[in-house]
Amino acid sequence: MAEAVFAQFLTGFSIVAILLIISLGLAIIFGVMRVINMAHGDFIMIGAYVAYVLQYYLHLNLFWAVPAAFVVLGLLGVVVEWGLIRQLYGRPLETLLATWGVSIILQAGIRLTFGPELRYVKAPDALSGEFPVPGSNLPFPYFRLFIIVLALVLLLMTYWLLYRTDLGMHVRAVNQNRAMAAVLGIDTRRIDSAVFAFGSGLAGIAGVVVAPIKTVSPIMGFKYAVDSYMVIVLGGVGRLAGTLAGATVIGEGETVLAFLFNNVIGELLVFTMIVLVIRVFPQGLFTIQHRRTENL
Amino acid sequence: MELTRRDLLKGAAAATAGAATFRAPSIFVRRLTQTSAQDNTIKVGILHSLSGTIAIIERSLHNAELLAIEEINAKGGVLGKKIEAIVEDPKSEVRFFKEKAEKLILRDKVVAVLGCYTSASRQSVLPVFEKTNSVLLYPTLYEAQECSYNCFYTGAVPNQQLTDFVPWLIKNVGPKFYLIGSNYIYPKETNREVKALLAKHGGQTVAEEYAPLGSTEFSTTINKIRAAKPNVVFSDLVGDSIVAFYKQYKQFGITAKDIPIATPITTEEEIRAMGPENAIGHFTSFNYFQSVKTPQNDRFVKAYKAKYGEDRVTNAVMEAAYFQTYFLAQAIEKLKGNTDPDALIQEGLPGQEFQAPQGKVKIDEKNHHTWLWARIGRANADGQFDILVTSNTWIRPQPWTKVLYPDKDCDFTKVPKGSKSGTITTKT
Amino acid sequence: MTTRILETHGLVNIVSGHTIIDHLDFDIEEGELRVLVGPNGAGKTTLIDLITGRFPPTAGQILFRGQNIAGWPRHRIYGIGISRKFQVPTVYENLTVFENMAIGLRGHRRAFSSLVFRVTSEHAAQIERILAQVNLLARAADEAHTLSHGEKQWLEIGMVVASEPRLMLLDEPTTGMTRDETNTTAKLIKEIAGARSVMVVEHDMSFVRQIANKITVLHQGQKLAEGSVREVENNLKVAEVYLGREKISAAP
Amino acid sequence: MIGLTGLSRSQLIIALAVIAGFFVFPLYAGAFRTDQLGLFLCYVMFALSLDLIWGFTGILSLGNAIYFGGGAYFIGLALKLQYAATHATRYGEGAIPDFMTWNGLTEIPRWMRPLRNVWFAAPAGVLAMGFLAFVFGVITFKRHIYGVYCAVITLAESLIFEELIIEKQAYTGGFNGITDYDSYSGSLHFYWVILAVTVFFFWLSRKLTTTHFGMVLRSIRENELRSEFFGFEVANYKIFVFTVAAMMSAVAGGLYAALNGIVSHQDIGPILSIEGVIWVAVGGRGTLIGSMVGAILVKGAQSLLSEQFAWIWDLLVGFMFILIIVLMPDGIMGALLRRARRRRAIAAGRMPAYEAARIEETPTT
Repeated sequence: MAEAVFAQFLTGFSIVAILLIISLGLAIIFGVMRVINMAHGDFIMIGAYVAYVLQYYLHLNLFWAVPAAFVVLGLLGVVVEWGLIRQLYGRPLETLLATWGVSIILQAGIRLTFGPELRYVKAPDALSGEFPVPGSNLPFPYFRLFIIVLALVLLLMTYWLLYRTDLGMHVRAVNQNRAMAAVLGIDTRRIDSAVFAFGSGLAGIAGVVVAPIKTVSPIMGFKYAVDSYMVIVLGGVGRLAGTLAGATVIGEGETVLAFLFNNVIGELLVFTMIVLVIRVFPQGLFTIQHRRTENL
Repeated sequence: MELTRRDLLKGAAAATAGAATFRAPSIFVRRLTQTSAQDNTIKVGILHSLSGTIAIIERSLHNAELLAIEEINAKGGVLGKKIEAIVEDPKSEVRFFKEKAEKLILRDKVVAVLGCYTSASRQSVLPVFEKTNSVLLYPTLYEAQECSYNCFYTGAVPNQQLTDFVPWLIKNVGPKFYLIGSNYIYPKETNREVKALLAKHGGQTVAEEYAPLGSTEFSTTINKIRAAKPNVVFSDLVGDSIVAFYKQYKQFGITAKDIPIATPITTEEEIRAMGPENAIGHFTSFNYFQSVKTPQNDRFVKAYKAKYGEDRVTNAVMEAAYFQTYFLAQAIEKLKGNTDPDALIQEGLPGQEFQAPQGKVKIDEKNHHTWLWARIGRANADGQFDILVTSNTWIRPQPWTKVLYPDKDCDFTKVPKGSKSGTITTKT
Repeated sequence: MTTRILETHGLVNIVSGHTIIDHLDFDIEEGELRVLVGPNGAGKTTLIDLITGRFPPTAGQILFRGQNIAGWPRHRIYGIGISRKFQVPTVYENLTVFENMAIGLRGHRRAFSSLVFRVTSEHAAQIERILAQVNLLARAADEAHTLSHGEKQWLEIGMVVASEPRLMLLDEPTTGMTRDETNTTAKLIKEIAGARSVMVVEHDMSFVRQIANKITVLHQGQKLAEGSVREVENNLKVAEVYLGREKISAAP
Repeated sequence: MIGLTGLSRSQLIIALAVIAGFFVFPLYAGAFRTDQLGLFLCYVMFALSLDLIWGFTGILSLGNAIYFGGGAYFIGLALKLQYAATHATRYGEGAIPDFMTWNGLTEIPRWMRPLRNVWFAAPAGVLAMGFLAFVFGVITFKRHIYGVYCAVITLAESLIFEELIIEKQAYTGGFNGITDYDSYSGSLHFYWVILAVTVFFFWLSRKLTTTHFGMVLRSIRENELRSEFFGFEVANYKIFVFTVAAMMSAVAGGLYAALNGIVSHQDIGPILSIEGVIWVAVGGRGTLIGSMVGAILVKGAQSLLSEQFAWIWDLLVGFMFILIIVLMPDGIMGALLRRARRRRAIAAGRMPAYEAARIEETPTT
């Protein structure tokens, strides 16, 4: 039993890592631009299909798909930002609806191209096995370890970009006070484009890494989208720590509850918990205390 | 003004009279029926989701039915008439299934509908077929315990998949079963029967667990399985969940040598989606596998690949979709082109036989279900099944399996003329 | 002897460890027109926020006619007669000017009473009177987003007037206005002030001189000085605070 | 009559003509299209309720299908219990619904028995949904949860209910839902009942939104904070309108269930809510008429396109939707009404205090 609990704890980490990877892109986009990208899940789906295409047609290892998906989705992000989000500037709810339209189109497009069937994406051979967890004889998949490491790397990279570079400073300036940033000569539109592209690219990477452990199909995105909304809303926006906290609470919560009861009850309780937590902390677990602007 | 209102009331009264008798064909139906009758084709509705969550498997049924229609038409059709397929996409949502079924029946006047995959979709359309007295052919294995006058079930019912499978597993693998399924009626019903069979043959249920439909995270479940140390994991997961479960099972280091997964639902299609290396050694019980050695199957597989691509695989559900199309064509032929639903239901379809890829199959004369073969397969490295056991003969379908309901069956031969109920018999 | 309409005792507001209002004792008398000045970050707007219940104070009392209203919900504070204008003019952009005014009208605040409330001709007359006062009568039918910045300021002042408060808190009513508009606003505020107590937060010293009898200078959440315009302008501490920022008497 | 509706003479004539059109439609359209239109009218009512809370008050709820589906489940269960009591089903057992038999129940649970009477179930369902919305409204709006947080909370609530419905299959039919009961499909009378209720709801919504109350709602949408400092207890307004809208949705759902003959978890989940928001956005939010037009247009287009272009119809729907959002920010009716209103304003020189049909741009949530 103790061993099982320990194993559970470990797998919990991998689920947290998956949640972190799938919600990081959304968190950045929402945090800076206040845009809810309803197509986020479908961006993840496209990322998974990038992996599929590289593997199936070009016989390339999954590792290649990570940068490829980042680039492909980054470009797609630029196109969507330029063609749609920018047209709807200052109308956040329309943006939400328009990206829902993007979601419909992406799903239909992929379905028409590859068919509605499930697709197979394989983990790289180097990561396909499992290793005994030190101190016990429980096996743990290398691939999940890879996901945990990758999640940390992406988190640190994003942190570094946002807090240690000039670009990041500009992004944060835009986030704090868009008008002021514009006055100071920051090209806020370029920043928006860059942020949206970066967030979309991260969604692409998420798609690549979930593909070998989950399923790949045109409709795979919705669940990830819902999960990532929950993460960022629970964690609060504007801080990476919030996203991490949200992912941890949901991931470990779901794992522990599923172990104690079952998967169905686990999911129900986690959703209920989210509703209750947001009730107590309407702005999420972590928020920067902005001086609230006059207009809501 | 006065005139208009009177007209309106008159129209309303007429319409009301029509509406009152709608259960029998109403004026609407009659008016619409008149428009199409002397076509040179036989219209058949194809009602499978082409988009949405269920499309991942349901599209293959659609493909198989279109293939069969193409073959029939290539051989000259039915009594010289071509079969015309009218395709609708119900988008994996029950409300669209019902809407599209109504559309096919009422507007397109199809002779019969080939369609549905999930029980939810079948149950949503059955009342439509019963009310309009139309014919549905349903190709999926399902939890049974159902008999509809207007529906013919060409997929397997539990007794055709489980009765031999469970004792065989107990004998050859071990008695301790861990049951895992998706959270809905089919897995729950199937597991009830599995448990009854386990009890009967000296097996044992160590745990029974359900995952939300569409769930793709099974690490917790796998940890639980490891802790429970069963001999067999009996899975009735469906759809995406199958693929995610097998993949993660392997990734967490459990192989078929340690604890094999046994299932009545995982087909070649899912194995293709998970990669053969994740399925090696796991068991499936089905009526049909792509690897079945019959001349009919060779032809079927070749034709399917030629039409839809070399990398395609065939599976049991689409095989049923394929031969049920032939059942329908043969029934119309038998009735000399009469497409009256009552004739089809009472004379055309019952007893119809066909040399299917899996072997010779037959619609039962009484209960609208289909005599099928039982096989146990073990997945191999090519994503195909090595067939370990084949039943000696075709197996009679029991809508109410004898293990749980020794006295129940249904019989449509005893229906009094004009009545559609009272077909379920309980022998005492 | 005059009575005090508003007093604060030991008022403290701390946000994320920063003390915005620091043990402030402050009062306004019945019928008075008071101007509040101070550099950015002095706590002027925060003081209004605390009085109107936007945030609860960390400590201290806010007495309105002797009753402690600290921590009351916003609608109750409005209910006893305190109404405010925001720093950035805050009107309902997609409602017409007339409709904006109608929202401001006193009474019918509860959901059920607003279901049966109708704007009568008396109300309309009242609205038109106030609109005439704020120079917006001609624009009554236009949507508020078509107004200029200054006109929005007037509209919001008009809405606050329509709500018939005992104490009016006007946060920077002249920003974004031309010199002429500012003068008109000064006249308008003096007109309004006759009947009720008004507190105005303002930077523009020429405007302040036009309207003020008594000025309070806030600095770092504390009262730095209080008195007539002249007294304040000659206060050494005040000059020190403003040194290098903006000279309090350097208005054109 | 004119005084009762608050419509101008020409508007009234148009309205009556539209109603008359809907009234006689089934005489010429056939059973399938009539049933379809009946269902569309249920969606129209759902869209109206969404317009009240989103279009007028600015609350974006992605969980309003809870109340639609909830109403549908009450009626579906009632009709199913009735049907089961009198019909031997194709599943063999009589007296209790098939899904109960499957799940090992041998009799209808005591607490569910009152539902056998549909005249009890219908008001009970509407009141229950009203109560539920009231509770959710209190816990959401009293805490000043707005905008995207509100959207995600309601989304979570919706997912919880969908999951519960699937999980408690002994009482709800689970994933398969409730089917196979006597529906009113094909009944002209019932179609007219639906039409009458739709007209009533439209009238009710107009009453709500053209009074001072409606203007306060719009002020809340425009700037919630400003309204609070004008003494409005914004949360109460939101709770009130949220509850009323939920009850309207519940009625719509009940009629839907009675007409459609199926109730499923998909009627309660978030997809229907999002679809509803789309109808309102396409038609033009905050206009009432727009939400109705939007529902019929989108559903109609979906239905017709999927018949014509089974394979690519959703691609078309997606593109159309984006085009409308980008090119017509006020939605179709919003754009039309805005133009008409401009003309009238210019002609009249002056506008009445309360516009007949309001056009909105940017709710601030």
